[in-house]
Amino acid sequence: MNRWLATGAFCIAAAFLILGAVALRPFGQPARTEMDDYFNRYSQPEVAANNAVTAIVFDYRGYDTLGEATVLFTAVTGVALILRRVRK
Amino acid sequence: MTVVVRTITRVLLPISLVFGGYVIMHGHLTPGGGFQGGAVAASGLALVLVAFGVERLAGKKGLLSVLESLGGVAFAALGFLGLGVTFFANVLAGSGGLFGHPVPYGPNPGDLNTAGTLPLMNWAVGFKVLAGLGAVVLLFGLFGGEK
Amino acid sequence: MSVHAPILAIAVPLLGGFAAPLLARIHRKVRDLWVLLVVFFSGACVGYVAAHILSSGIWVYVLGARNPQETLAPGGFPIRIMLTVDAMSAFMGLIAGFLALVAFPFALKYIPEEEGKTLALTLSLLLLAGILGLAYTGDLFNFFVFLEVTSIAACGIIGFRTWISRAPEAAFKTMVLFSLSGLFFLLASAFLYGEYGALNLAYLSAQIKGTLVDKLALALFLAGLIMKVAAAPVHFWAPDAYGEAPAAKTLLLVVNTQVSLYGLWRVLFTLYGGALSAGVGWLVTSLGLLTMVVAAFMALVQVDLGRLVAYGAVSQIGYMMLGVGVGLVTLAGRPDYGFVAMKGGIFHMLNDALTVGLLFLCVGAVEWTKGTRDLRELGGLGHGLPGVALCFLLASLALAGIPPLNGFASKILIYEGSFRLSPILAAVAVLASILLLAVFARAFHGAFLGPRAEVKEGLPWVFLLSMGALAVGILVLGLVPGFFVEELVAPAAKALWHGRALYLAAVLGG
Amino acid sequence: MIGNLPFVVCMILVALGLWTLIAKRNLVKLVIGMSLVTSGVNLFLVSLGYVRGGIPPIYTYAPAAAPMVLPTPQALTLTSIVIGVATTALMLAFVVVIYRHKGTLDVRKIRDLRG
Repeated sequence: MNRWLATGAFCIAAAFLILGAVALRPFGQPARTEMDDYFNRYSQPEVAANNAVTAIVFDYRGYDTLGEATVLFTAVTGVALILRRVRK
Repeated sequence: MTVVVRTITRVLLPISLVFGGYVIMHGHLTPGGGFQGGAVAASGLALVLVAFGVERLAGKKGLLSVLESLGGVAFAALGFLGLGVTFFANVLAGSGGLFGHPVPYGPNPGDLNTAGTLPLMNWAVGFKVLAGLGAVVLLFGLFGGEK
Repeated sequence: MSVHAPILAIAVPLLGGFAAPLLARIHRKVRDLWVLLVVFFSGACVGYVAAHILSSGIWVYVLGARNPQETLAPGGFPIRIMLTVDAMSAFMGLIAGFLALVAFPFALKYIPEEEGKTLALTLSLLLLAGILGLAYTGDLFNFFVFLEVTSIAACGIIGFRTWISRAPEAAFKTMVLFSLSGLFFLLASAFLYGEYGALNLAYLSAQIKGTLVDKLALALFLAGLIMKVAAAPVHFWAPDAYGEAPAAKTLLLVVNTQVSLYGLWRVLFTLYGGALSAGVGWLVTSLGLLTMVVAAFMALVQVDLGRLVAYGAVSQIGYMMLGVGVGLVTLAGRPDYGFVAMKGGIFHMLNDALTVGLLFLCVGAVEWTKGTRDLRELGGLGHGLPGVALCFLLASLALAGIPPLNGFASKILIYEGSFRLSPILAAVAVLASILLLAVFARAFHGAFLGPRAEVKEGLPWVFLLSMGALAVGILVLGLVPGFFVEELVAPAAKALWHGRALYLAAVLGG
Repeated sequence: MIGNLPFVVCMILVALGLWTLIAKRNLVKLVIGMSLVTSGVNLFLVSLGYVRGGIPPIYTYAPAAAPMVLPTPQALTLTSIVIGVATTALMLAFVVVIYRHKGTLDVRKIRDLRG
């Protein structure tokens, strides 16, 4: 019973996802690119970086990267916590 | 592990570390950056772990943890550096000093001394990722070995 | 420095978390002092931000720009990540800040040094930073990143007692659901990015028209966030998680659920506020009803005090969803009773944080003295621990919604609003409350009444201080609710209910 | 439809991962399913940035006058990959500890908790 319920939910979810992929704008032709065009155009004058991706990662969206570094740090702390030796 | 693996590890370890350093150093000029370079260098550590056993690196756990914390603190501190303007503002870019050269617009050969705080952040993140991934692999290895 | 208050509230705990393992190498006292300093500083920033916003409106802070208020690039679109703090975010931040101030001193005494205190404190600081980051951010991808920070930190804390086999199991279960929720959120943001080429919440909100892709993204947002808030069909991780985590840290887990709920409101009201059908409101409302009823019935059969309180906590999520869900159903017409229900649901977030927090601290104190939480073994603790017993009684009554306490103040608003929409909603909510009263009467009787039991002497005074702070909060909110509803809750509810245009204007100008 | 084939493939990958989560009873396989979902989402994210005939958004020795692909999805994908690694590491740590306690990886045999 549970199994059939899960299978049904899965089929609906998969159908929705594929429907969404089909309904999205065509591959290789982004509809709206003003933000990305800005990054490609101004990463050299504003950040003085040849690599626009690095300019985004560390400057325009540097705060995200701080969060990402935090995630990695948290995970390592978590692994150290889970795999620590406790005398009990 | 056999002598073949050990010998090849001896050859590959410096190569992976140097290549990781290269990827980190040129993060603002070529594909790559702190995360990618750190992961490349950490693969060298994992290789050592496989070839020589966990015991060889067991004493380095504290060092890796300190290195990781330092990397994190350095990265956050570079963010705080921008507080005169806003958090995470790139105050060094185009300032003329350290990493402060301007670049011309359009394709160019690249100049290491550009991009302001980006190269510094790349290094901080690179060390952090190297230490973090190394510590994870080491912790898993140590946990299996203590039975 | 005060211009940077919102980011400092988030960045200082992050830095604190990075530095805590280093400082622990110098000396434990240095680490403890550092943790307290960081939490107090962050709490002060949160308070300052809230005071500023309540007096002068939405606070936008653009990260990395030449000027913190420069939201748009030439061309009229946002490019950088920005914090957009309105009254609702500030309210959420206040809850998190207050509970952190209570939980950290408690945790410093509660967690034994040899069990990995440094790691636990580090994770807690990062969890606090993640919660504040979620509350303040105005960017979808940034929201995802901080969602993952809270997920991973929370699961680390849940798996803290690795020597009990239940803890890693609970943590694994929670981790699967949390990661899935994060991935759904990311997928939804990716769809919106693919359609509109932007990630800023306000900018996207102005673009969303309700196309097929928008609706799919909404479904994914809903699925992801409902998993994270422990609503009914996917609530089963929460009792395990709350039950297995160390009691002092459970407070932060409760706030973590609430901030995910806040994320749900943010997505529904602000992001999709212009193109939302009443069906979504009915979905949230019915899930809320289901949650409160299922959790109350499950609480009835628990024998573990921690799990019992955990089910009580889950049922309270149902009340919040009911209150705000009524607001969502009536969003098109915006009648008065919808706003009353909204106020009730949002006020209940604060009340739930206080009451459930106090209950978990009591459970922690009981476990600290007796070493067990099994109701079949406990009993008669009221003689030895009168303070704890009093706090537990107070919090139980507040949770069940008994008149002079804070739970009643918010539940009456929820009943009033939902009754006007449909009497059945209010009836079910009252029924669940009565059930909860029975549950907690049994728990109080089982743990604290009966013949005098031996207790370990020397309950640290910090425990009683933390519990006292929450108890005073419960009493004050219960006796003079009017002041808080008008000054804190009403602006927060209004920010969701009417504030979408203001939110958009603060970022996009005009 | 056929133009959007890359998106559809990513979604199929996500669906396969979800199916693994539903159908499998082995903890490590659950982690693998999670990784599959992560990979699917990451691929979808990075494929959003493709522009027909585009070159990488890097100016060092770039060929002149070619369109560059969108850089933002690449930056987002980088972040999300690292998050995926972190999640996987933590989940595997839980699996290791559970195995030490129970001596099995079968979900049906380790259920102490019923919620």
